[in-house]
Amino acid sequence: MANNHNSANPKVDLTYRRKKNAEDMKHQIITFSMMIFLTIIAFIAVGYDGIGEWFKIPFIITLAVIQVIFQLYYFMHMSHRGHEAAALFLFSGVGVAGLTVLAFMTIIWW
Amino acid sequence: MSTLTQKKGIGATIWDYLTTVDHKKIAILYLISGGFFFLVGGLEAMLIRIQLAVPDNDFVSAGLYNEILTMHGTTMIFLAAMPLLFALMNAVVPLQIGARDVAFPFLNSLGFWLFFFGGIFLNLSWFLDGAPDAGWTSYASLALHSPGHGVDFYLLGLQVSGIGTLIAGINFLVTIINMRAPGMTYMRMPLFTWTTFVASALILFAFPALTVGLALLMFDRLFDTAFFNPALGGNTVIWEHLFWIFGHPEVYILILPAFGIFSDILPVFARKRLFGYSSMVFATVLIGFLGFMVWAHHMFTTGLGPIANAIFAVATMAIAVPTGIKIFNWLFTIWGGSIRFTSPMIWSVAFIPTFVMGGVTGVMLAAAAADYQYHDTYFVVAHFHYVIVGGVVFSLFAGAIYWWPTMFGKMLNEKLNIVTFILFFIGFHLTFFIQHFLGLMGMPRRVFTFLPGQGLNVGNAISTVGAFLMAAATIILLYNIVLTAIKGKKVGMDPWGDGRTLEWAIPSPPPEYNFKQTPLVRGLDALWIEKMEGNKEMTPAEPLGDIHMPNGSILPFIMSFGLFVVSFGLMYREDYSWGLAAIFVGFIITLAAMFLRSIIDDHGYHIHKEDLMNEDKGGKA
Amino acid sequence: MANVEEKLTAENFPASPERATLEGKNKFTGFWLFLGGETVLFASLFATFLALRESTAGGASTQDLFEIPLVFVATMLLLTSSLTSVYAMYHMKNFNFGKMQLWLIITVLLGFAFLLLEIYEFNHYVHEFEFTITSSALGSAFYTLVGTHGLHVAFGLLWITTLIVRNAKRGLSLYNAPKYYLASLYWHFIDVVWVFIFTVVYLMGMVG
Amino acid sequence: MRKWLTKWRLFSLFAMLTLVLAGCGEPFLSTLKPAGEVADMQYDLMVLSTLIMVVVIAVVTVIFIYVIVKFRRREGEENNIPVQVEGNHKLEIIWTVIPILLLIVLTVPVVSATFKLAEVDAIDDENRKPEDAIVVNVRANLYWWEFEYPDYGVVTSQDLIVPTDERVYFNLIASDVKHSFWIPSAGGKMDTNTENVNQMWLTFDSERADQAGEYFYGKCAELCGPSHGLMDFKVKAITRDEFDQWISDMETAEAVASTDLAVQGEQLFEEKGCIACHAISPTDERPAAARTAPNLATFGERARVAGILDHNAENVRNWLKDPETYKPGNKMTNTYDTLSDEELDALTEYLMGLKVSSN
Ligand code: HEA
Ligand code: HEA
Ligand code: HEC
Ligand code: CUA
Ligand SMILES: [Cu+2]
Repeated sequence: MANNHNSANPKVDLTYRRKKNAEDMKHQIITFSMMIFLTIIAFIAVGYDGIGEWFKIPFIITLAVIQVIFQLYYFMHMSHRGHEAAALFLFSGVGVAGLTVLAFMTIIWW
Repeated sequence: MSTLTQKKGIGATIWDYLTTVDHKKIAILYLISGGFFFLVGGLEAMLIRIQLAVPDNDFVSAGLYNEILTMHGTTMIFLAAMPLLFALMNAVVPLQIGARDVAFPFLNSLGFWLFFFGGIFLNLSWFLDGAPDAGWTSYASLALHSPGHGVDFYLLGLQVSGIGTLIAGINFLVTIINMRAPGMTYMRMPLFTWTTFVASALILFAFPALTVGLALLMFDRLFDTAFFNPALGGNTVIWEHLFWIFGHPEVYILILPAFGIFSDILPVFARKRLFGYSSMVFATVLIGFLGFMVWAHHMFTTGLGPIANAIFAVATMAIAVPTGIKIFNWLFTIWGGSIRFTSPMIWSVAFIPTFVMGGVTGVMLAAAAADYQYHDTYFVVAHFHYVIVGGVVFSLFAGAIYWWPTMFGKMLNEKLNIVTFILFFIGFHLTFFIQHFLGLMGMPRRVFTFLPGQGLNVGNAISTVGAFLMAAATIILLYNIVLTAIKGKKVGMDPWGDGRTLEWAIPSPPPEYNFKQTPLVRGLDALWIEKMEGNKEMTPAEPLGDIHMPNGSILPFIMSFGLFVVSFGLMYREDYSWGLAAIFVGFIITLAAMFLRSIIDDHGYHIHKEDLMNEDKGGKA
Repeated sequence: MANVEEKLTAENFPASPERATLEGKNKFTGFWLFLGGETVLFASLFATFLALRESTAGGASTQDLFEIPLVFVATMLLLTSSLTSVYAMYHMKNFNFGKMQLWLIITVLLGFAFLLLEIYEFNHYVHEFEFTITSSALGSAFYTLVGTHGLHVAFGLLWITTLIVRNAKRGLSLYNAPKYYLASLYWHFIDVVWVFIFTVVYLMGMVG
Repeated sequence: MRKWLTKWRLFSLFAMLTLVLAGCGEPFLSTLKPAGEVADMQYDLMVLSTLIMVVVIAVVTVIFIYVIVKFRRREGEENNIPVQVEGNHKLEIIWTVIPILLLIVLTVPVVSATFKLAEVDAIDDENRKPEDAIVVNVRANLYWWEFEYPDYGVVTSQDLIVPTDERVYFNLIASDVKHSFWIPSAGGKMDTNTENVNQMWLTFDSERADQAGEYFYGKCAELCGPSHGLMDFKVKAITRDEFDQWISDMETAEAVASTDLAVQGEQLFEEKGCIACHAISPTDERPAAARTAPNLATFGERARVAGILDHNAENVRNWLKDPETYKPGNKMTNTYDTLSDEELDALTEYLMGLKVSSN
């Protein structure tokens, strides 16, 4: 069924791919530093007494969401080809998840 | 490798089924166990109806009634309706998309055995500590209050079988995403495949909520946590939400495949393609999508407040629109057709008005302010039996008869089928139509008896009579099955004559590899297209070659058995000294089987080209 | 697949080895779907926690319990382990089995450290604050949510370790490449969940 | 086959009509005999939605019958291949839009009624006067109901007494497991949760209350254990004047045993420990958690014994002798020593004499 060999000329293919992988890896490291950075900001925001709760909570949640998008798209390669089904189902899951959390935060109040 | 034709000893056959990973055999396993549980659930329904035949009856005691009622609902939904649908899905979906098997044959078997052991575990409660008695919804306050181990059986049994269901759902999804034959685009898939796809997606997103709910309730009961204990800040409404976040999609998990079955049968016997194919697909997806936003319509009286109630009321009603689209598409499918009233077709057409009656009462229930009156009355009971029996059970009858040749290579007796239909259809309406009025007249559901002098006697008596007709119908069906097994004639390819989809393009029952050569699909109703062009069979998409087959394995059985043991251990942890040991032993059994599975390489085997050629006329190269 | 058994070299090793065979592709798709389901599972636990986060029944509250340093260290450990598993996959794509194994071992060690820290933390709460899974609804929700994540970590460690040991002698193939890849996806997913745990449970819990 | 189908449809329509004509249930129990503003509102919604649904069913059925009659395969048509129609946009739009319109017709009154039925602000209004807006605290227990009138410090159980022609507000809670408070003819229904107070209101129309007879029936509508089906209560709707009178009787009531046998019963009531659970004064001031059994102050005037048995000495006796037979799983069984026949007689006499009404 599926054919495993990608190109007629494996040698050229190899050097090209190596280079591409290395470049990818560079992005990954940048992503990682961003994630660490966001995490530190979130922790600082919470530790710092000057700002109110109304700001802190939405702020750290936004940071978390950004960080998770990094994880999904870079670490888990969701931006790559062949991830259509993956994305569809993951985001459907996120949709149900969001609805659940929203409901539990709004209509269970007592 | 033509094992099918070989005669085998009974031991070998049993071993074969215990270890099989073949979707067609797993389908049969699902059919047998689902059918068995349907009889059990039906028997429980009969006990319910006998008890309620007359006021102040003491045929069963109050406590026992609650057990029967709970087990009836739970068994029917989780152990009968869903597995029976899985039976048809397993038997048909891989064939309909031109695949040799499902994506994960091993997991397919695991899913079945988990369901099976979960179901057995749940039903063993009858013989051990008494069955669960808090209703199939097992609302937390009552479930925590319920003495004995009944509710624990419910929690653990459903947990185990729920994992099996989740696995089955993922398996179908991947099968449909990755294993379609060349040319089988999404918009050429038969509707049964489509609805299986969407229902499986619903399983994927709904069952985790149930898993969590069951786990929390189990922790509360077995480990004294405080999720639902108001004294420690717990909140039972959380259970209601979790249950219904699962529970509402669940009813669409049941009805969507049923819709798919009818959508496949109607065109065949009307000899006309499905009207509005793309809007059918669209409606299916939309129903699935909306299905996640309406769960609180089961909680209108919980006190969520008017804003929540209004939102959920409107969202719920919206589902009538895509469902209506389907209804009218079906009507216009047979409009202008050439209808042959075979028994699958009779079930299918009878479904249309019946389901509409059930659906519209659903919309009435969705009217929040009016639901304050309907809720927890027999009006609701009537509603959901109209949609479940009139929709799902009708579809199971229709589908089972229709695909009986695919599964067993024989046709059920048509005359008897029709007798079954008549009895069941009359019995069904007799039983449940009157229940609308009982509900409106003030009869709450889940009551073990009612008092005379409240105007409820006649209705209940009629309802009971109807149930007996359904039982008679079921018994005739059983007789028919036995008769067919003994005397039925073998059939060949396309036994209904007007088959349109790929399962009819191969022999019935199909060989273990399904398609000797993967077919090339050129449009919707692939076989019909070929027929219309005068071709006898599908054009192959590949040359004849070796076919890769997965090996059978006993490990799924062992893994599931391990969890079965764990369940006993968890439950009896504090009652018996062996309880703790059972937890460990069970886990070790399961983990060891998982470990073996992951370290033993299983590359499967091949059926060689030469053997395929020898089998009969041989394929085209 | 006939060519699974073929001798593999860096040259003929495919660009996406995890999806090169039909089995691999199925596993890949199936696993992502599974993660979609896991999302809902964790969402239900998160939602329950959020609904019960003030139900202390007079016992310790989140503000009493949580401390920034501990959570911060745990977070760093887990985030870093995510990066190391990315490294492992990088080497897999380059058909460098040895380095892949090495980075995975580092991942496991980091994950293990995280787990130890969590055990210490739970132990601390139980003994210092008498905050247990049965002491209040908050306790039940907290331990169940964070504990479920912890169990995922533990299972992930077991899984990756098994892979490392099982394949140590025979090297990378198209048969085990998908397995490695899925394990790393799983590991990232655990990290994703943790990001929400440290934000929603710990940081929000400290804010009040 | 087909002929038979149409016949069946006719039959069911007919059956439906007969049922409707036969009067739908009893006026004291049926939602189809509404007896107050709330029930009216809900009944109107029921009628409106039923009408819409009947239209939908009719349309589908007409098309359905036409199709299966007209397009059945006749003899000689075995090789007929009908035109393979793909679809029809116009038709599809029609059957998308018309249901949407029908639903809008339904949604508007539903939403407005939903909000109207949630108008319970009066309960917590600081300026509320009990004369205009009476509040009843309903506490549901396995398997009995307690009704507390917080404005008057009066407690009763099993029989709910309400004034007619005005809004009666309810605070609802359960003390053990979830129950649901439902008076079908007056309107329904609200769950009594274990963790929070739910609120609702009802009205009872004086004229229709008279037609219904002495009482409306109330039911528990949430599975709560073996005797869920027996967790009935009665609602007595009386005029405002009568109600005020009743309240003042309750406020001043004192249990007096009049006959010798009753005095004996009174003693037994203490000796046997009944008093530990059952209060006999309507002004029971213990906290709710201590009130573990129905208040018996008005027992002699009840409509039923334990909510279900006809109210007579024989049944009281039976109940005391063996409550389990009548209400399986109830919380009174086995909480006191077996009673001899004489003791039963005395207790019965005493209990039947517990009355508050001045007339
Ligand atoms: C297969 C199962 C199934 C299906 C398909 C449905 C379908 C629907 N259900 Fe049902 N339902 C159940 C199974 C099912 N239900 C069960 C088991 C319960 C009880 C659970 C328990 O408490 O134990 C329940 C309970 C239930 C309730 C809660 C009642 C209560 O407890 O108070 C509600 C309330 O909104 C509801 C609504 C609906 C609606 C709006 C639909 C819609 O999907 C129906 C849509 C279909 C149509 C409307 C007909 C066709 C449409 C047309 C011909 C177009 C024109 C129509 C209009 C304009 C109206 N259902
Ligand atoms: C798939 C779902 C499904 C199906 C098919 C059915 C089928 C039937 N149901 Fe049930 N039902 C539920 C799901 C289902 N039900 C649920 C979810 C509840 C709610 C539970 C709860 O409140 O918690 C419920 C509740 C329920 C009630 C309400 C009980 C109450 O509230 O107190 C009643 C009462 O009439 C009833 C009746 C019936 C009847 C007569 C059938 C009939 O159609 C059954 C027909 C089948 C048979 C009659 C089989 C005959 C079997 C034999 C003849 C045995 C032969 C034996 C051997 C050979 C071993 N059901
Ligand atoms: C543990 C507490 C308890 C004790 C002790 C107890 N009862 Fe009860 N009693 C109850 C409860 C609870 C009910 C309500 C039962 C039900 O309807 O489910 C009840 C119901 C009754 C009723 C019917 C009430 C009604 O409103 O119709 C009577 C009469 C009664 N008890 C009398 C007695 C007598 C007499 C005794 C002593 C011999 C007694 N009880 C001892 C708890 C108790
Ligand atoms: Cu109380 Cu049912
Ligand atoms: Cu629903």
